[in-house]
Amino acid sequence: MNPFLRLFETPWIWSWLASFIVWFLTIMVTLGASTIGVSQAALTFAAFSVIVGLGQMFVITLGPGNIDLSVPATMTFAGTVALKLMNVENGMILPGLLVTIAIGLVVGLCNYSLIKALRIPPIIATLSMSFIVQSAAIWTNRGLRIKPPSALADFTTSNTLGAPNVAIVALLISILAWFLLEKTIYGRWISAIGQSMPAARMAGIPVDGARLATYLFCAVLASVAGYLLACFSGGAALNMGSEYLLMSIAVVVIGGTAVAGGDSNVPGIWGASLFMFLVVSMLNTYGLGAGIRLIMTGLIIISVIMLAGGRRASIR
Amino acid sequence: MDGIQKAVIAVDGAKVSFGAVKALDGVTLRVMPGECVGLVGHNGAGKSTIVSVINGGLTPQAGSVASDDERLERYGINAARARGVRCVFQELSLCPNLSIVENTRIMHRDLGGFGWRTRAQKIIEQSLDTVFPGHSIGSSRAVGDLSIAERQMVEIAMAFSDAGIAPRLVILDEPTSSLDASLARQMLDHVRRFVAAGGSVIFISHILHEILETSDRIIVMKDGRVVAERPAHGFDHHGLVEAMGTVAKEGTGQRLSREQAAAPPILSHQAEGLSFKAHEGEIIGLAGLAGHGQTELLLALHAAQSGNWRPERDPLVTFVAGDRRLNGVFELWSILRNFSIASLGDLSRRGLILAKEEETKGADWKRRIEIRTPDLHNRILSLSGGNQQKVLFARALATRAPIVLMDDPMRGVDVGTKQEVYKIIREEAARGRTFVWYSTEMDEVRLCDRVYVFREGRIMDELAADAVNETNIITASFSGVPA
Amino acid sequence: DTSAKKIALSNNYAGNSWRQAMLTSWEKVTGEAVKAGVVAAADAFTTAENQATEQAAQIQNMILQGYDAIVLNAASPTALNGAVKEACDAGITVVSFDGIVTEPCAWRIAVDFKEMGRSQVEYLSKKLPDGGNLLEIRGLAGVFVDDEISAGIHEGVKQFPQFKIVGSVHGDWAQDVAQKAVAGILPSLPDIVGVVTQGGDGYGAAQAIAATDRKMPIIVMGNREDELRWWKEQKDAKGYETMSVSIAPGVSTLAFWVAQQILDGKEVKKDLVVPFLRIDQDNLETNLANTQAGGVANVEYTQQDALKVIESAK
Amino acid sequence: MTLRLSSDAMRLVIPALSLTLLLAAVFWLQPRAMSYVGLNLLFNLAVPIALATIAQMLVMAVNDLDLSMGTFVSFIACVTATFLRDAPVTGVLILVGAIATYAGLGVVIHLRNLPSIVVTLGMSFVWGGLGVLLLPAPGGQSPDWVRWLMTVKPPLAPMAIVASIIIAVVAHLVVMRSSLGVLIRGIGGNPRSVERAGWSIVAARGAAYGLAGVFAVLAGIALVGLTTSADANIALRYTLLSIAGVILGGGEFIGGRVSPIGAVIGALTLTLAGSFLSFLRISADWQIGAQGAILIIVLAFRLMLNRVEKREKGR
Ligand SMILES: Nc1ncnc2c1ncn2[C@@H]1O[C@H](COP(=O)(O)OP(=O)(O)OP(=O)(O)O)[C@@H](O)[C@H]1O
Ligand SMILES: Nc1ncnc2c1ncn2[C@@H]1O[C@H](COP(=O)(O)OP(=O)(O)OP(=O)(O)O)[C@@H](O)[C@H]1O
Ligand SMILES: O[C@@H]1[C@@H](O)[C@H](O)OC[C@H]1O
Ligand SMILES: [Mg+2]
Ligand SMILES: [Mg+2]
Repeated sequence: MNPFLRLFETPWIWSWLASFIVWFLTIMVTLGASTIGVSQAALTFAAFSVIVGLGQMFVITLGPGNIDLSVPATMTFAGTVALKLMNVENGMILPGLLVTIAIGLVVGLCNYSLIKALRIPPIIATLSMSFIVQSAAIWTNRGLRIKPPSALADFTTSNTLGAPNVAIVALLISILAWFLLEKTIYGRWISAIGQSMPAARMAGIPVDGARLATYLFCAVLASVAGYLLACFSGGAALNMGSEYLLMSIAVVVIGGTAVAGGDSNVPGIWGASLFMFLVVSMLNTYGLGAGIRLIMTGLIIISVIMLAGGRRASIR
Repeated sequence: MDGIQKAVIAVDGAKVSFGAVKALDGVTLRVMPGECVGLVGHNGAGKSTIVSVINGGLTPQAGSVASDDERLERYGINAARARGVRCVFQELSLCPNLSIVENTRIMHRDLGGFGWRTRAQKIIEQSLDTVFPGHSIGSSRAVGDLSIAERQMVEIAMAFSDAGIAPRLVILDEPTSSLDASLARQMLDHVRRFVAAGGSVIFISHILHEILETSDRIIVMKDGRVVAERPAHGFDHHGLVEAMGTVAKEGTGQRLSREQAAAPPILSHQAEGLSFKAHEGEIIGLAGLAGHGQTELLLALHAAQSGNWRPERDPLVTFVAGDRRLNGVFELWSILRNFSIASLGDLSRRGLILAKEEETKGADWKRRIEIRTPDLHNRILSLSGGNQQKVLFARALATRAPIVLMDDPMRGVDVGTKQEVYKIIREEAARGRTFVWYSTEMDEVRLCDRVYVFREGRIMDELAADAVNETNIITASFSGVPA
Repeated sequence: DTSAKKIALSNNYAGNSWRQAMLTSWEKVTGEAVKAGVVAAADAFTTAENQATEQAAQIQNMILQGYDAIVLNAASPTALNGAVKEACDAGITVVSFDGIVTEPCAWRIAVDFKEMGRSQVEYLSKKLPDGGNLLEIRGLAGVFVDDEISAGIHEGVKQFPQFKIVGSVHGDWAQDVAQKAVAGILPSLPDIVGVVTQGGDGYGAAQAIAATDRKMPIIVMGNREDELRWWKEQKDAKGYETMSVSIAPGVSTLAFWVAQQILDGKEVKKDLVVPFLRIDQDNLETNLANTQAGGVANVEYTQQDALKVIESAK
Repeated sequence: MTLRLSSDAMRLVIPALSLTLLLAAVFWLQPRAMSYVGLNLLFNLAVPIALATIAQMLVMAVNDLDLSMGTFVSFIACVTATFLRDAPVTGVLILVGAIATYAGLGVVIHLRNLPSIVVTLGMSFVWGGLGVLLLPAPGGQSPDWVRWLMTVKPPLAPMAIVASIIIAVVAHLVVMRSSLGVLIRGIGGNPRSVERAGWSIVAARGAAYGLAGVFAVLAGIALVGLTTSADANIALRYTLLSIAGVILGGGEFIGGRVSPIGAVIGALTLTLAGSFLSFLRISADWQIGAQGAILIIVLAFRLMLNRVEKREKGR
């Protein structure tokens, strides 16, 4: 088959195609004058969805029923605690980041402990956990918005060679994720677990270890996203993660990752994240009201999946 | 048409290809009322495919299907069922979440209406009682709660059951693979009764003596074609194997008994009944009636030796699954990935997979046990059942684990392949590998150095060396008196 | 005498700084009142998911718990009417504030959200007599407050036709959501002279605009400390001028006193109006100094204040 | 036959026991709840949740998941509070259309082999948008007959209890006893075998979704009867609640293992758990967290009973 046609067999192409079309329609409103602005904004905001989406993707790869609903609460908790700890001092940036990661690890550990100890579906375990984490966030700082250290605020809001710094960070994390999935034993393990847990166990895979690592990874990515988002938007808020519940799931599935597990897809996350931002921007730009905007968003998501779906990508 | 009788089903020149694979290359086959047709062939010969054509699940790209001399243009599942064609598929195909009665409802479309439960119950219980007299399967139990043998019994009974349209042609695709000898006997007896009453049966099995003694006529398939077709008495075991084109090196039978017991055991387990021990280089058989605790012992041995939290650097045990859908294959993956998953530790450095070494090792094993595929990057599901099973074998043997646990792994593997695998097992054992082998086939049990016989979850007896023979095993599995 | 009476606060949402300030004020003021023996208890309850159905269940539980009055910040002005009616039927006094309910048996302490929106455009018309293009940031779609403020803004634009709304996005009263929405639409917008908002979204808008090379328009703020501080920085640096308006979170304490007065047998009109809290260029510093870091500009009420509000409504 | 409970019955015992225990705890904390009025107050909001849970259960029975349940019920609530009251004919047509859309979704999901999670995620935006278009701000009013139905005071047991029993019985008959129910669960268990028996899986999947649509529509109508008005966000939490209810009630995500009676009990349990918490008077900061904790406790209880059951079975 010719390489161009083969491109259309890849599961991620549809999300990219969709976001390109939406991007094009958006910039055409100003006949291209807004190209750079729109592109930079899209990259910036897609970056956060990419980071949480990657974590969610690893979890979804673990197979049916695996989903982490504690992502928003974890983002909020990590953001609020880190900003409170750093207290606007540049010297505290690193300790802040370390605490952020520690929070991710703790939440991930709690999530998996619940799943394992209570043998409950992850969707319920992480939902329960998210309530507790959200309470912890309220308890630690009662919704006060503390500013980020100036160096961090500058870093997260500026560009390097025209590319937003947060997008560069997201890209680096994506490369790491791709590498983990495609090149390491761990990647094979989680894909195997996602296809059949009993078979994975009988093949000698340390199933619990791999699943725990995955929930840890997801929670750490969520907390890092919370840390970056809090710095980027000038302070942490108690509701700052709420958008990212549906978002983290949507970018994974629109990006072409198999919802039934076992088959994940890093480039698709980028396509889907850009798409999710651009479609709202486009509809805003065309001045459509909230109702119409929601309906269009939904229909576009369904159209993308209709185009991309139906053919199960054969993976090697 | 030469006789007075009309063929129940006549397939003429059926051709089916899946991409480049010619699964059927012009197969002509007819089944007359009152006969049992045995269908044999190596793995991937096209047996299951012709079954799909006959039961209407697959429309051949060329050729025709006729029934009672009437050429059927729009032949499909419902047309087949209406003509009394029933099928027991190679893989289990009931709904595990439903009760036996509810499964009966699903299988018989026109059973509906008020009070269907009572009717369905009567139908299936009657059939179970007829095919497997003395069975103890309650029809309100969920299929998922049944043992694998019980499920197969229910499927067979389901195919022979009558809910308005009487079964005329029952296709049995490896129906005895999970049944022990006595249950298989009951089924074969029923097949004879059914045929004697004018019914027709297509019987597919890799257990050749079953075919030889049960069929009236035997059809041998090879690479999508019928290569021989004769009355059953025209074949003997050897002739059949020759016709299939597999060079069956007759097993050397019993191994020379060696001085293993002197060495310290490398694996031991206190199960109920006698305690289990394994020594280096031994082939240990787990025998007894199907589903009496053999698989459980294997799972327990595996669980005790493998870590769920951290990867084992030098795993002591590896496992060959029997129920490959459940705990064998990874369906989304290629053959190569399915093969290498258990030995990734050796195929990687610091967690990074060495792709070249993976390919080399895969190619090596493909050659060694002859996995029939043009390319190891094809999906595992493109292989026939038997070839999938070979991949699982290769997976386990390619590890460094000194102990191989095998859960009735030869289900659906053809005779030629079996002989090859037996040879490999013997070689590996000679090199010091230990095999713990659960098998439902007596021929395989006889290959073992030592055999534990199970009954009702306990080890009842231990047989060694010359004592490993059919009489002793059967005596132990039924009498249940520990030695 | 209300010393044996028990009052409950039913709150639908605690996820932003405004709500947290509201709860803090409640705790502070009612805590003292309980200590002083004015009432027997004043417990606060918040639902987890900001949903009318959940809050209706909460109110029903309060009925079972035997509270004498329920002070209510409602998730929906109408969807709780069933539960509120049940409470009234059980003899319980219901006082709603901020998020008010329409059930006639309940009292309402309302802010004129429409006027809050309209006054923003009026302010802009004074600063920018020539008018120009405006960007509107709305709250959470489908919520009463959002609709009211937005309606007020559009009324204002009708009144001052030199202004034109060229873009409208939903910022959900959250800085980060507002920032994202504004950043997405901004590249496609013509020049804008002003941003009309609902509170909790001004700082996000400022950040999104600052990331481009546009001239900073007049962004109406919403009394959040981060908004006020940003305004102060801009004011000191280049004399930036704007105003800020929102409802004071301390109205919860007014509602508490009103409920207490009703329990005490006082005649109180069903509809009370409180002024919104507005901050201007000249009183920015004082307000900023009185606002907790990361909090919201606030006014708390005493029993006396409440009596004054009740009297003036007669 | 020994006196061993079937796995279906066992699936029920555990949720029923959790509910009983929780109810005992609530009565102990708040004796006032132990009355006709008290029970109604405790459980009336569980009625729409129970209906939504049954709807979700039907989708889960065919191995799918409906992430649009909350927005769909909200949309139906908006229709009920507007059209169904002001223009009943149009209102009924819209509701029928909504059910048909659900059935259509099932068909499309099957034919194009789409992941239900994504399609329903997309639909959740669509229903949400339609809801916002219908009611940009909260409002509308419940039709009188609906209000009457939801506030009726039957003798002996309060409406909430009677309604829950009716829902459980009807759902049980449809899902567990009827041929259609067997077919739907069969698809969840092993679609291939159902297909090989000559059934049209597309039609059955469509029927499962359509039936889910019917129950979800009833949920929306019942909800408006209780709240008297609607808005586009009114039932968003039903998505997760309904999933949790199915699981609490002994259902599973895949394999067609569901229990309608269990699902209703699960919905009642979830509602009751909320009341239990508010009777405990937990500090405001931790009220949200306590909801998580109670879910965990109820599920831990389920596990404990499961263990006991396993041990029983083992011998
Ligand atoms: N759906 C399919 N797609 C691709 N190839 C197929 C498909 N079905 C069958 N084949 C191929 O057709 C050939 C015949 O397969 P078939 O299952 O009929 O063999 P079989 O005789 O039943 O073998 P076995 O004894 O292993 O069951 C095989 O080579 C197989 O790879
Ligand atoms: N999805 C698929 N893609 C490609 N080939 C397939 C697929 N499914 C089945 N086949 C082919 O169909 C054939 C039949 O497979 P089946 O599982 O019935 O095995 P079988 O032929 O009975 O094998 P065995 O006797 O070895 O168990 C196989 O040879 C396989 O190559
Ligand atoms: O209740 C509302 C609060 O949540 C929002 O943030 O600001 C406006 C208030 O009316
Ligand atoms: Mg076959
Ligand atoms: Mg086979």
